[in-house]
Amino acid sequence: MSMAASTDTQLQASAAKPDTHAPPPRRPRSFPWAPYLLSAPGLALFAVLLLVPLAMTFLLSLNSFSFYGGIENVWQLGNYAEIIADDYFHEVFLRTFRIAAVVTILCAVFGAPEAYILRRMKSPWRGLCLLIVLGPLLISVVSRTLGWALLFGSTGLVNQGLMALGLIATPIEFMYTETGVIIALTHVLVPFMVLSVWASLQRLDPQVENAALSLGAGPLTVMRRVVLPQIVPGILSGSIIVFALAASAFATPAIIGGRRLKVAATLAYDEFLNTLNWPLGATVAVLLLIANIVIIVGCNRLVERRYKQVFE
Amino acid sequence: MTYLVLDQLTKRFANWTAVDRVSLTVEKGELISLLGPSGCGKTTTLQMIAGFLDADGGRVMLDGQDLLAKKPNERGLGIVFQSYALFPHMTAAENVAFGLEMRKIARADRDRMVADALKLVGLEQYGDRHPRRMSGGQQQRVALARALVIKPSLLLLDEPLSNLDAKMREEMQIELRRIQRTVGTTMILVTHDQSEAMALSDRVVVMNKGRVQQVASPQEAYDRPANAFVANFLGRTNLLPGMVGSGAAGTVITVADSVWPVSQPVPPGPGALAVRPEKIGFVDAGGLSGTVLARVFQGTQWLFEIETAAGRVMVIRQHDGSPLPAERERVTIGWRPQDMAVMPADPEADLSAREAA
Amino acid sequence: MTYLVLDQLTKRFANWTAVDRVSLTVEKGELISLLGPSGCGKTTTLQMIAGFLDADGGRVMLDGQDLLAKKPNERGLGIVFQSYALFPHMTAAENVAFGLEMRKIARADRDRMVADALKLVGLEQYGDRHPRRMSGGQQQRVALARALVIKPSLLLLDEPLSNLDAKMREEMQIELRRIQRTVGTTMILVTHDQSEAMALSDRVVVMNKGRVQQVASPQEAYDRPANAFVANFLGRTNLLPGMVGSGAAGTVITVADSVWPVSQPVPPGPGALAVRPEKIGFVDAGGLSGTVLARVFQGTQWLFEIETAAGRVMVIRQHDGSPLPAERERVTIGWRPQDMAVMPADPEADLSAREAA
Amino acid sequence: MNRNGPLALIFHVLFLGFLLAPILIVCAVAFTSQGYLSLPTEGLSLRWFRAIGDNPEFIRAFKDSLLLGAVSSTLAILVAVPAALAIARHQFFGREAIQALFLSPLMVPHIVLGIAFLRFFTMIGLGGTFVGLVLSHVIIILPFALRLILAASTGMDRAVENAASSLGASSWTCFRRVTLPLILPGVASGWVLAFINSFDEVTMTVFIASPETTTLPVRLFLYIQDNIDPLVAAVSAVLIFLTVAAMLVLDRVYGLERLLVGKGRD
Amino acid sequence: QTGAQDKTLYVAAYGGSFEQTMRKDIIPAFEKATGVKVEYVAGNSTDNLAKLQAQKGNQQIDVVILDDGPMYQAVALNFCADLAKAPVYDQLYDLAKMPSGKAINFGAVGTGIVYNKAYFDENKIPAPTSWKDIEDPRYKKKLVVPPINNSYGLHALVMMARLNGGGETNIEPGFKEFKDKINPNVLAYEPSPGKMTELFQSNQAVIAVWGSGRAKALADTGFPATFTYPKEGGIVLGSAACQVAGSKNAAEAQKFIQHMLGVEAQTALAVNAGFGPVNKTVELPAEKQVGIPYGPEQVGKLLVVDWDTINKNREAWNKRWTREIER
Ligand SMILES: Nc1ncnc2c1ncn2[C@@H]1O[C@H](COP(=O)(O)OP(=O)(O)OP(=O)(O)O)[C@@H](O)[C@H]1O
Ligand SMILES: Nc1ncnc2c1ncn2[C@@H]1O[C@H](COP(=O)(O)OP(=O)(O)OP(=O)(O)O)[C@@H](O)[C@H]1O
Ligand SMILES: [Mg+2]
Ligand SMILES: [Mg+2]
Repeated sequence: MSMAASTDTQLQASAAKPDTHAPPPRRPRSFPWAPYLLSAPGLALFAVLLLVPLAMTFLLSLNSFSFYGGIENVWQLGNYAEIIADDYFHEVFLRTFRIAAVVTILCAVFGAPEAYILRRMKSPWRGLCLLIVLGPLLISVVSRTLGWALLFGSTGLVNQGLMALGLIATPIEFMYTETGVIIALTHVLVPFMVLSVWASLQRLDPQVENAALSLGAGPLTVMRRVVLPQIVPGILSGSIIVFALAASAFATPAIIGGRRLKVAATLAYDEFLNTLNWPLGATVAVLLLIANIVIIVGCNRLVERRYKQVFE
Repeated sequence: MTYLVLDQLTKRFANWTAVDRVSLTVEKGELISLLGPSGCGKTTTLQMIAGFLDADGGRVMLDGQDLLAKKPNERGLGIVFQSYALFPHMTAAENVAFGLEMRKIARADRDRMVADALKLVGLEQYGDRHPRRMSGGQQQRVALARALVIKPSLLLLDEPLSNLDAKMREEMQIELRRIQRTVGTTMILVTHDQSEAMALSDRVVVMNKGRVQQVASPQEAYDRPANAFVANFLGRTNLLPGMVGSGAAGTVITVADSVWPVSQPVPPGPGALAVRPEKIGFVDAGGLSGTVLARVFQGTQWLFEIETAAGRVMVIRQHDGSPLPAERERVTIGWRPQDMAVMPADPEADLSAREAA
Repeated sequence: MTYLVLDQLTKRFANWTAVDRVSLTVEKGELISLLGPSGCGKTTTLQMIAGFLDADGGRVMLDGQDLLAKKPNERGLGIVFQSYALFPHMTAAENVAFGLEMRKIARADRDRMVADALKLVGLEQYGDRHPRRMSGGQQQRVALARALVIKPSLLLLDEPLSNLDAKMREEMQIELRRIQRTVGTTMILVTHDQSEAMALSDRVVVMNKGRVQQVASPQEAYDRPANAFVANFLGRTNLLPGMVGSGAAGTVITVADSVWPVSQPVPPGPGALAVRPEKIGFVDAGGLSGTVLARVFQGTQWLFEIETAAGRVMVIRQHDGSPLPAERERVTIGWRPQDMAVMPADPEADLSAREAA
Repeated sequence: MNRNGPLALIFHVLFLGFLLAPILIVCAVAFTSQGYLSLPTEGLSLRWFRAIGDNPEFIRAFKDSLLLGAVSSTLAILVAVPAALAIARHQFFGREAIQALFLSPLMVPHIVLGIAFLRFFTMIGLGGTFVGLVLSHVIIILPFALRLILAASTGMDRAVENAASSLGASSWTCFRRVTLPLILPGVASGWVLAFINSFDEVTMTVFIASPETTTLPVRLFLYIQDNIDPLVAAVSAVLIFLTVAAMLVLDRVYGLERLLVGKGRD
Repeated sequence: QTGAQDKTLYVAAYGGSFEQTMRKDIIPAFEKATGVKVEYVAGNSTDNLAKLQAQKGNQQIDVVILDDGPMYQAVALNFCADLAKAPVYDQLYDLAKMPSGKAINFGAVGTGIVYNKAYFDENKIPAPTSWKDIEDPRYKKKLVVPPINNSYGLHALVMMARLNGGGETNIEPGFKEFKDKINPNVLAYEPSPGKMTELFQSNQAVIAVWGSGRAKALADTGFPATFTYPKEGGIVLGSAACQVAGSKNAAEAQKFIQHMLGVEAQTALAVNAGFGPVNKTVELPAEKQVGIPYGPEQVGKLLVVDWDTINKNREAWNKRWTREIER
């Protein structure tokens, strides 16, 4: 045995010498099919059921419309030109993304800590509270906003209470204001943030937080420096959902904001249903989609690069 | 000067008592090792001191103050976790710097201290690598550097060197010892490596099933174990059955074909003779005879297993070039009477050991 | 019978070569240890054999077949991961049963085998505990049981015993050896514990910086290291500077106040004398004189540091009760000429060690 | 386990209060004895709950909604899980494009999708069918499922999966026995979100639903065409009650914690 | 007759109380008489018009019922087929007939003012009598007007133009009035009837421009809402039906429309849904007449608007409205 071993050593040493700098044979890498196969079902479904309708919508946006003639099969960019030239549309789009951005930030600021707090709760409470968080999603937007109106309307409980206490003289405007839309949207969308942060919190090793504590970090610092960076994927997912939903939300802005606070979705709705000017509505939708994708993919890429470590 | 006091510290998980009324007093600047079989509650004890687990009973006093009342981040301890618990999203250097940032050390000082700490653990070139891209031992060293760099007055080390090779391990041991001496850090070290515990610690605490078995200096615990559990746990011991009786020169114990004088007062009748393998030598005559069953090379020493009429006996001889018997050779083994201990036969040695705590 | 062949296996991470043209031949039923400093590429090598990392170059043949072409789950290997990699959502028993389920073992057999495996690692009472609720050592033992229970023909063990105490460790070593003998399992063991490697393995592979330094039987690697790196890595060595010259009885080397006969052909001039600490004894005269700087108790042995005119010398003596010098005592040390090696002075020993590979 | 400090608990209570306030108000309104929306000031009444029983089409629509939600969210999960795994752990050409495609339904106002689907389905003969309804819902809820599963599976410890395959598990078994249980909290919450969104969708469904299969929200939407009355609140209250009951049953049978938190964790 | 047995007629019309009436009182009789099965596709006017446009060339709907404004549009876009001649058409008021001859108004409501009587009494405000009363500053943020893509809103705009010296052909004064005088009072431009009721019920709105039918529905819940025709006159708003062009069941569709114009159907619609009958031969008991435009003299008092002019300008008005008034 030991003889064999020593000869082996010798062989090894002498064999290694000559080709010290010869590169080892490279192994050819086969094309990575796996990710494509994995996403194939989804891609097929989307290609047929989403891309075709979206393409139809895009083509629609190139058509023209007149009240008596209806949709005319001409191909032109007039609708785009109209939107780009008209500052009414600029205002609507700007408002849309302003609201979406503020809502996203609010949801992240309140939703992420809530998910973290939930995770640290004891067993029966945790499930219960998680359920409560899902609550807003369970009632239809109509009754939800009804609740808001009853609470925050000029004659609502909050305003009446505040006035009774003498804190305010006139009711605080909530209905038909941007603030109202933002609060109501935050209310509906924050569960998405909580759930998605929750999903990524599950992976965290509690000992890592302990390590930070032991190094003298206060609870807030632990959250900011240790927990937060690790749950970036969750916050990102939540933000993307919230932003996209807020930017394309229809019901809440329509009911709480009313017609004077138009956003892109209510604008498209109007064009589609009230004036039947589908080409213009489709143009609004296409522009909204493009703007959304640019913003979201941009942020996604930025965040994934910034937190590369966490995403591997 | 008493620095850290554990008083009847207890932890129960559901119906499982992981730590059972552990009491211990640690002097300032002392290095204490916690020793014990896997699952005996060492990590749990440290986690309670650090404040990550709530104690179910007992107190912890640090420097006269009740530690359990403080939040973990205010206890100011340094900890090396058994599972490392590195921040996965930070580089090695950022991991090490974290504690310093918390202490608001100026940027320049911090960078220097981080570089020093990484150098200390031999990772000066790995500062900007993330934990996921490091080997097990490298991660462990980052964890060590992270705890050392903040120069805590109390340092809890949970198997800090388990993934390091002997060379690195020894260097780290020397470093720990140096820090303990120069900075005056009090350290509690959990280790499964007895020679590490022996070499490093001022005192060792031997635990079993959540209870403290013995607290003593290494040599004392080794040479005068409080009970059979400690004797067995700290290095190997041969326990040979024999018969205690009275010979011409006083009390003697007869083990198979050999007779040994007994100096302790032991009642006559069945007894057991305990002798550590490294105290046994090969003699020409006047000892226990047997056959070499196996000889195993262990680096600096050889381990022999000898089949005798009193059972298998383990013998350790230094690998110092002196001639040693081969396998299947017939030999006679012997030891000096003062190196052996005689106790009455006790079939339930382990059980009694638990009760003794 | 050649079983496993690694041929020029290479792995690069970005610009870092973690494993550099490693070649190795393993016989069926052999137990091979991978030894080397932390971060030298041991884990990476195992991961490539197992198929979790794609090799950047080279081949792996198992039983004559190209292993790299197979999917990991078809390779039929058993692995103990350095980080355990237990399934967190399964109990210990479920973890162990997993591999058996994959092999479609009938329920009753499976339960029995799982119980046996858990018993083997001393966790028979912990079957229905989840990993999160287990101590580090317990988790490691579950990982070991999980790999052993499927009785793989090739077993890769990445520091499988690093978190176990000496007793448990020894039991596990004996178990591994037994399984290797009875089942005929071929094993590749990564360990940082040299005595473990020495005790268990048929051959050791010493690695450094991704390259193989020596492949040999433990004793051979220890006694006849291929280069200074191996000599240094496998246990401690004293390297004493001296002057080679010719004396009355042939070539001699003079180290401070002592003179030693040299049997190897060494050119006269500055040289170095290498001798392992455990080969050095305390003699009355005719050796190197010095003062005891420190003596450290290490369980079965004592470590001395002696200050001599030729530098510090480490000496290991067995803790066998024989009288040993105290600190600050003046002593003379000596060794047998056949236990020492003489080499020409080489200021860049470490560098040359790298080049030698 | 770390506990929450008092500040955290205050935050938590305020947060839940914020979420619950409008819901509680709505539930309270459901008990009014008045014929119109008002907080019950003079006496509670169950008349609006009885009114639900008088509207059998609500019950039918509720069943349709349940079926639609269950079928479409399950389909969405089946498609989303592999896609999420591909995106989470592979770097491949077109990854971002695929991700954007999967997310795009979130970004188009539902009215536009509704019209587009109606035109498309009419074209291919799926108009007014349940299949069409399911497919369109799968499309719009898939992003929710996908993003949540993505959040759960990025950064998952690969070593565990390696361990499984080393023990002989095929990719499928490895996924079923190891990966899936580990990302289960994400999958479960993804399903729940998808279900709720499908269950709640009205803007698009109005166009795709047929007289034979109409969902509850569409029914409600049509019901309130000329008059909102407390029936809407009563329906919401019943929905909330049913959800809580379903969750409790689920908790008993399977364990909510285990589903949303994962097995063997604390 | 055997052939008709398994025929299904798709009728698209409003949801809500109208649907109830249709399902209870009108459809069963038709089914019994003809043996045709009727499927009711509920949806509001705009949704149903959109469905017609989406399914153009492959229509699934046979009969569509829309407000008169959208119906003009549907006719203009060629979604409607010519009405077949039938004796029942001779019994109708003139205002029932739409110029194109492709659609027919089967019921009429009037646009006027709705107010919360309890609030007015409590605050001792006299009941509104004129269109101009909605400019009263006491209603600051308490007035609701539907937008002009809704018939009620359009009526209000036209009315304001007429009162200030303009009219359909000169809409400028109407916009000016809205911009300067009405806008400050407006809480919301709310098209949805449901939302409108909610605003009343939660006391956020106390006065609105609205239709008689809607007001009746609101009052029927017990809410103290009162409807009034201003002294300048209410405006008639018709609900129209037409046979969808390309329908596979054209004959049955025509029969259905004729059925809706019959005396029983007209009575049921009047009593249960508040639609003023267009069939002269319908006679309502006095107590059922409340809130319904009924009889030649009441119906005659209602004003009509010129849809042809309006539709020509509608796009421009809409644009102007969203940019000037609703901003
Ligand atoms: N993903 C990675 N990316 C870049 N470098 C890596 C990566 N993984 C490992 N390395 C580097 O490759 C080298 C070899 O790592 P490996 O884990 O094989 O070491 P090891 O011999 O197992 O060490 P240890 O005894 O500490 O476990 C190390 O220097 C490590 O930092
Ligand atoms: N969360 C828990 N729930 C239940 N039992 C637990 C939990 N954590 C630990 N235990 C049990 O408590 C005992 C003590 O665990 P501890 O981690 O303190 O052991 P240890 O001495 O550190 O062991 P090791 O040397 O293996 O790390 C073990 O038996 C373990 O199974
Ligand atoms: Mg431990
Ligand atoms: Mg390793």
